[in-house]
Amino acid sequence: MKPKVAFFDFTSCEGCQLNKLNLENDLLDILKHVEIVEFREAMDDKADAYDIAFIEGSISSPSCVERIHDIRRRSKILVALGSCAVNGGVNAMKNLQPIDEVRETVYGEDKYLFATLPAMSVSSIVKVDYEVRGCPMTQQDFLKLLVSLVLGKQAPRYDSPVCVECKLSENECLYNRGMVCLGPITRGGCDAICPSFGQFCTGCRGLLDEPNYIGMLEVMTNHGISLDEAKKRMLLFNSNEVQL
Amino acid sequence: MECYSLKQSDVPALIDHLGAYGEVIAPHRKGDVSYSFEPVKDSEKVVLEYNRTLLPLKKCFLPPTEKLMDFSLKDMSYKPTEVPIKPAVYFGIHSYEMQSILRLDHSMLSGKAESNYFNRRKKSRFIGVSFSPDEYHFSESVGISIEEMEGFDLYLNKVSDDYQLYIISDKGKDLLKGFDKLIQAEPIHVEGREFNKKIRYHYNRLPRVFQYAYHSKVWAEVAERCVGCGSCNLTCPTCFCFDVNDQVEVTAEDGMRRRSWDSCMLSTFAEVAGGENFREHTLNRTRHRLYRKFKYITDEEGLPWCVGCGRCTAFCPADISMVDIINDLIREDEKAQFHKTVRV
Amino acid sequence: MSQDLNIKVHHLTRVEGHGNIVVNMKDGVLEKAHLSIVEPPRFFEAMMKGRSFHEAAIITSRICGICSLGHQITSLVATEDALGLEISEQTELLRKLLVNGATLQSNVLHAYFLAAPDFLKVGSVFPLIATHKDVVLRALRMKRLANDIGDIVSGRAVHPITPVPGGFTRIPEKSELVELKRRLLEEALPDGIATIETMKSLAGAIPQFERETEYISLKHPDEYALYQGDIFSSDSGAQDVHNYLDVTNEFIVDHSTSKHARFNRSSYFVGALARWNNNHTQLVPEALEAAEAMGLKPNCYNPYMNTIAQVVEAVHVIFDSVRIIDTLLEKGLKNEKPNQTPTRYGRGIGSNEVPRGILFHDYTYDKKGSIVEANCIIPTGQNLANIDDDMKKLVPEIIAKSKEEITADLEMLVRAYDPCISCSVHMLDVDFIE
Amino acid sequence: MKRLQEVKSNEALDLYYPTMCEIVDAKQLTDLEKWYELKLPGGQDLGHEPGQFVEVSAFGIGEAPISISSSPSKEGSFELCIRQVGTLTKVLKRYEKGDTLGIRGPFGKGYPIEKMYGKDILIVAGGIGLVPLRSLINFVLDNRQEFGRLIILYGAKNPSELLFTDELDVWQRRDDVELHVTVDQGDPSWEGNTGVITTLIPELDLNLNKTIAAITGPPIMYKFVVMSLKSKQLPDSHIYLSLERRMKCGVGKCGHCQINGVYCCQEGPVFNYVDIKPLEEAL
Ligand SMILES: Cc1cc2nc3c(=O)[nH]c(=O)nc-3n(C[C@H](O)[C@H](O)[C@H](O)COP(=O)(O)OP(=O)(O)OC[C@H]3O[C@@H](n4cnc5c(N)ncnc54)[C@H](O)[C@@H]3O)c2cc1C
Ligand code: SF4
Ligand code: SF4
Ligand code: SF4
Repeated sequence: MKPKVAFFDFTSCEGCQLNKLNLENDLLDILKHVEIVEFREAMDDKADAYDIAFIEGSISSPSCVERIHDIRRRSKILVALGSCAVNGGVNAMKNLQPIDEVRETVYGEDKYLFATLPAMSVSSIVKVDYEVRGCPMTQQDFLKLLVSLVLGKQAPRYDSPVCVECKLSENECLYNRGMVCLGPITRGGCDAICPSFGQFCTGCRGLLDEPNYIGMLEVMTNHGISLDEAKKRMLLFNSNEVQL
Repeated sequence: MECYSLKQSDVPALIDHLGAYGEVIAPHRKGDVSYSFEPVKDSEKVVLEYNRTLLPLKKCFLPPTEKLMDFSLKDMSYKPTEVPIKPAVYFGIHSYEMQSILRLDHSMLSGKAESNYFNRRKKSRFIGVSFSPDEYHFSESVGISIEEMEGFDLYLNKVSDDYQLYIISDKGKDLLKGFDKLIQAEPIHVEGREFNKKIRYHYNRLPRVFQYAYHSKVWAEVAERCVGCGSCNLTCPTCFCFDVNDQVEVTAEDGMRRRSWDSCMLSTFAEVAGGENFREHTLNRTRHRLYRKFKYITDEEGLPWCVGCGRCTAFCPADISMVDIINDLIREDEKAQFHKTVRV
Repeated sequence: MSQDLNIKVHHLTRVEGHGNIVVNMKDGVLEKAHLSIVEPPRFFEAMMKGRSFHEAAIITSRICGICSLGHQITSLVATEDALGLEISEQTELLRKLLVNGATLQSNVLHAYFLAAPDFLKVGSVFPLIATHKDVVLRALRMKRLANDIGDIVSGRAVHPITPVPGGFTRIPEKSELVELKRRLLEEALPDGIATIETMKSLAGAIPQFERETEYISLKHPDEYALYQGDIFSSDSGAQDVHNYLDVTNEFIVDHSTSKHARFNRSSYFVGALARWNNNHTQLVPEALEAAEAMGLKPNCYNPYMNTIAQVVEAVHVIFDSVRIIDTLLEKGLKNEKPNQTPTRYGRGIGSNEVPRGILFHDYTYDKKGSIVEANCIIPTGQNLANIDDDMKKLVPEIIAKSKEEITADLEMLVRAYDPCISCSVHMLDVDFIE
Repeated sequence: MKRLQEVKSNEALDLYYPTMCEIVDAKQLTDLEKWYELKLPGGQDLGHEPGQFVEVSAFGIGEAPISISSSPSKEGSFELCIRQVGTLTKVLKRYEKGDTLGIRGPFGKGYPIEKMYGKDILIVAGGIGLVPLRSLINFVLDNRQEFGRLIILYGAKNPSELLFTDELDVWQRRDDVELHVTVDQGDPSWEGNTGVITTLIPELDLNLNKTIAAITGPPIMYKFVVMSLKSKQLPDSHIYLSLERRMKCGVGKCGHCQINGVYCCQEGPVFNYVDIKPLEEAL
């Protein structure tokens, strides 16, 4: 029996969903191993129970909370896909400001009309079995996890910084180019794609288990940005994670 | 030693000539301010005046990632990756880089010799080139001069605008057969290539410093600034630790086993099942890194396992300097000695 | 047919984001017919406050993964306008190539994966793998190539990496562009032609429904406008993009978490069909032929034909991309660094045609290069009022059909607009009627 | 320093290729541990010493160092016992009789059998530490007259985690084996000792000159056991320990198993206590 797989989206940009539809070369191979029973963005069908549920997006409203509990109850394995689901991602930036202020910026006088929750990771509400990190999640990571699950293998947690893959690709370090990069404290696994394309790492895959915040801030400020700006950069994708 | 003069403008011709022996690998520009060793496609593009490449020459013999085998999950069989023995010329190599290869030879060939490394190394020829030390080079402090020729087959010494070419081995001589742009010359000593960065002690004295440095507070100071990115190990020419991983294709039928460079500066490096981590803190890891360079292997082989290329310092985002750490340890050691003497 | 009708499609499938269709008819009188957007709000404007110009496009690209390139490029244009950053001709050409790639990918995705199942009356593209394997494979191939344009030129098709204020962090290699061109000509072109055939065969399934409305898009003097131009309304002509607020006039409705827009009438249309109606004369001849073959004529008032207009554009961008690559190669690729030295600080507007229609980004920067105020107006938001108006006209016309058929027609109508709901809820949250 | 020129072509080895071995028997011992009997192609002997290990590999999953649990005196096959803790080991749970596993090795240095002949052997096994020690125990039992007393201290967290219970029964009944079993926490049916393994040591009556101790267990056990033995005045040089480290190659290249300057897979995993005492990272 092929495992029944479902995809669900919460508060997100749906880029991770699209990235799955963008697996053009592998899509047909994937369908040999799994049966997709729910994928709102691509199909009408719905099912009752799932072997593997992939969750995209942050939890940011009371109805999201209900829905994720429901999905968890009906799923054997639950996987958080992409930084919104894994740690709140960019959505969590709104948590940094007092919620009233956020609402005022957007709604002006009508701010009290609307209910909203902080943007939370899936794991802060229900148990998450596996994570696929990144904004967007990378297709290779997704496939790797899927194949692991098909093989019954427990995918180990990756805890090496982006710099590792950056070095293995023999990139010129952006710090040597006078740029500021979050690679040293960001959990790798993306093949350092941003530095490889000349752009700084924004920290989209979340931070290492034990990042050296102070050391990192010192590095960043030594390379020409203000402490304030350095903190903001760190928070971009990791507002829920950074402990300063 | 035979010595010839070679015009700067004839260097590309020499490179082309060497191509007859095998693939030529030489320094090229890479990025805005960096260099890397690349196979030569156009000999005009080779850069002989460079400070250091991003990755060391090691990458040619112990590649950053390397496929060890293909396997099939259908019948649990595998096919080893063949590493052919291919002739190759490594051109424009600095003395410390050559020394690092000799050390790597020891690491990969002593005990049980590894065939993958051996095959890649078997038919390699090395052509050295002199360099002007920048603010990071300190190879003199670890006993390697600019003109150290051990390991090279030929050596190019930059003399004003042109080069002097030394024939160091018979293999080197063979490489030059049929190359007619050389003129017999007298060796000239080149003045003024000074190292700016120096370890305060002769390297012979360092193992003793390290003997008492295990509990130094210098490690904690370094650990405070170190962001643990692993760049120092991953660019080091004498580091050789690796990790092995299996990758399975989407078909879930075939896959491959790969190894890739690892770094003892990474938090999971010494973790075992059950979560016990034998080097849990950055402090333990930094210390291990330096002990690997100046104590553990050094005690056995009598040589520092650091060649002073300066990569770990130049490529450290936190500007942590190998030489500064050692000089701090020395200073601390001196202080301890002083106190001991005073007390007596 | 009864005089009472109650339709509620909860979490409409095969669109990006969450939306519900609500139709309510009592005693033959239509009480409600609208698309309500129920996606939770995301507060992008608030998040942008205080962020540096280096980060603006990184953040706004996350408004929507489907339109990430469109948001990113539009954001860059707004930032450059605000900070007075000049960009090179090469940068502009590379951006246009990227916009073409994104248009191709999005239009192909919509036509084959989201709309085609409607024409064939199946629930998703997956059953089509068994029945129409070659068609699915072709769609995948076209999408792959479109995405490869993004991967090669911008590092990654979803949330592109290299486009930054003032230029690119990496310029593609000549060989990469040569290869792209080869694939455009040898793969995309035949596939594009085959797509026209497929769509022709499905055209019978397109409902005959017309409602003339106001069509708004960009217009460029020299080319079919996708990257920059003036705002053009089929009712009132051209406007500078800096006056965009006079055009969009956003307003709040009680049934949607997204704002609606109107200009000269109660609603207007943006997207491929608007671009076709306003700018079709600037399409390449091959695209015009394709339009004719599929029965798309100038000044088409059938919103269902938006899907066909998208296919016509797909053909256009294949040819236009080849032209851009030729120009780039002819001029020789230069290893330019992005120009990131501001010459002024203040307000800037960016506007581009993204697959779903005209998009505006509006930023104000302080002297440190940080954002003080931001506003984004998204195509789907602009289309919502028009969709509601369409429904109001459509429901009485098809009231004789069964409830299931009516629901199907309505779903298909909404999908024809290719709505991107993730985008449209970038800011507003209103309670809606369940 | 070893030079390239000193290495002959036939000395350069394919170090990383496993030999495929058939599982001829397998049995789940406890919830977590599974026992396997494997056969090399053609029924060759593995040729190991007690205390040595092999690298076990399952394609697609990875490799892990695993001690050989059977005695070298057993011919035609060898045995492993594996606790399911991570990526590879959890998948191995599904491997059954008839499946194949890749094996490299044997690697490392085992117990110094030469030095043990004629001596009293004190085995201290904590949890899964019994796995490598079982090889030594069975070797001693197979050559019983060559050795003095055989004292086995074995501790587990609770009775359900005790390994090789059949063999424990046999050992218990033999009068040439002194077996003491303890569990950290008993259950209602448990009649034996409770308490950590070190509680068994003070009561031992050892002939200090003649006793050699072999200890294997979880990392934290070593310090306490060594302390107890030392307080009994057992000389350091009579104590052998087997240390666990992460290992990726087993042949002294990958660097993961280094304990200060010492490669655990080369000099160990069995060490004389004297040799590791000065190593700060050892215990
Ligand atoms: C010489 C020697 C002999 C041995 N003999 C035996 C034996 O006979 N029997 C036996 O059962 N074992 C034995 N071991 C231990 C065995 O090698 C390990 O249990 C095995 O390597 C685990 O491999 P794995 O792939 O299952 O675990 P892995 O998944 O590789 O786990 C290894 C490491 O990763 C960490 N890790 C795993 N998952 C996570 C996660 N989600 N988050 C964070 N960290 C994680 C673990 O904590 C551990 O540190 C021996 C070890 C050595 C060195
Ligand atoms: S560019 Fe960034 S990721 Fe790469 S080495 Fe430098 S700091 Fe690390
Ligand atoms: S380099 Fe950084 S920002 Fe880029 S994908 Fe990797 S983790 Fe994300
Ligand atoms: S330790 Fe640093 S200076 Fe020494 S060889 Fe390694 S990278 Fe070069």
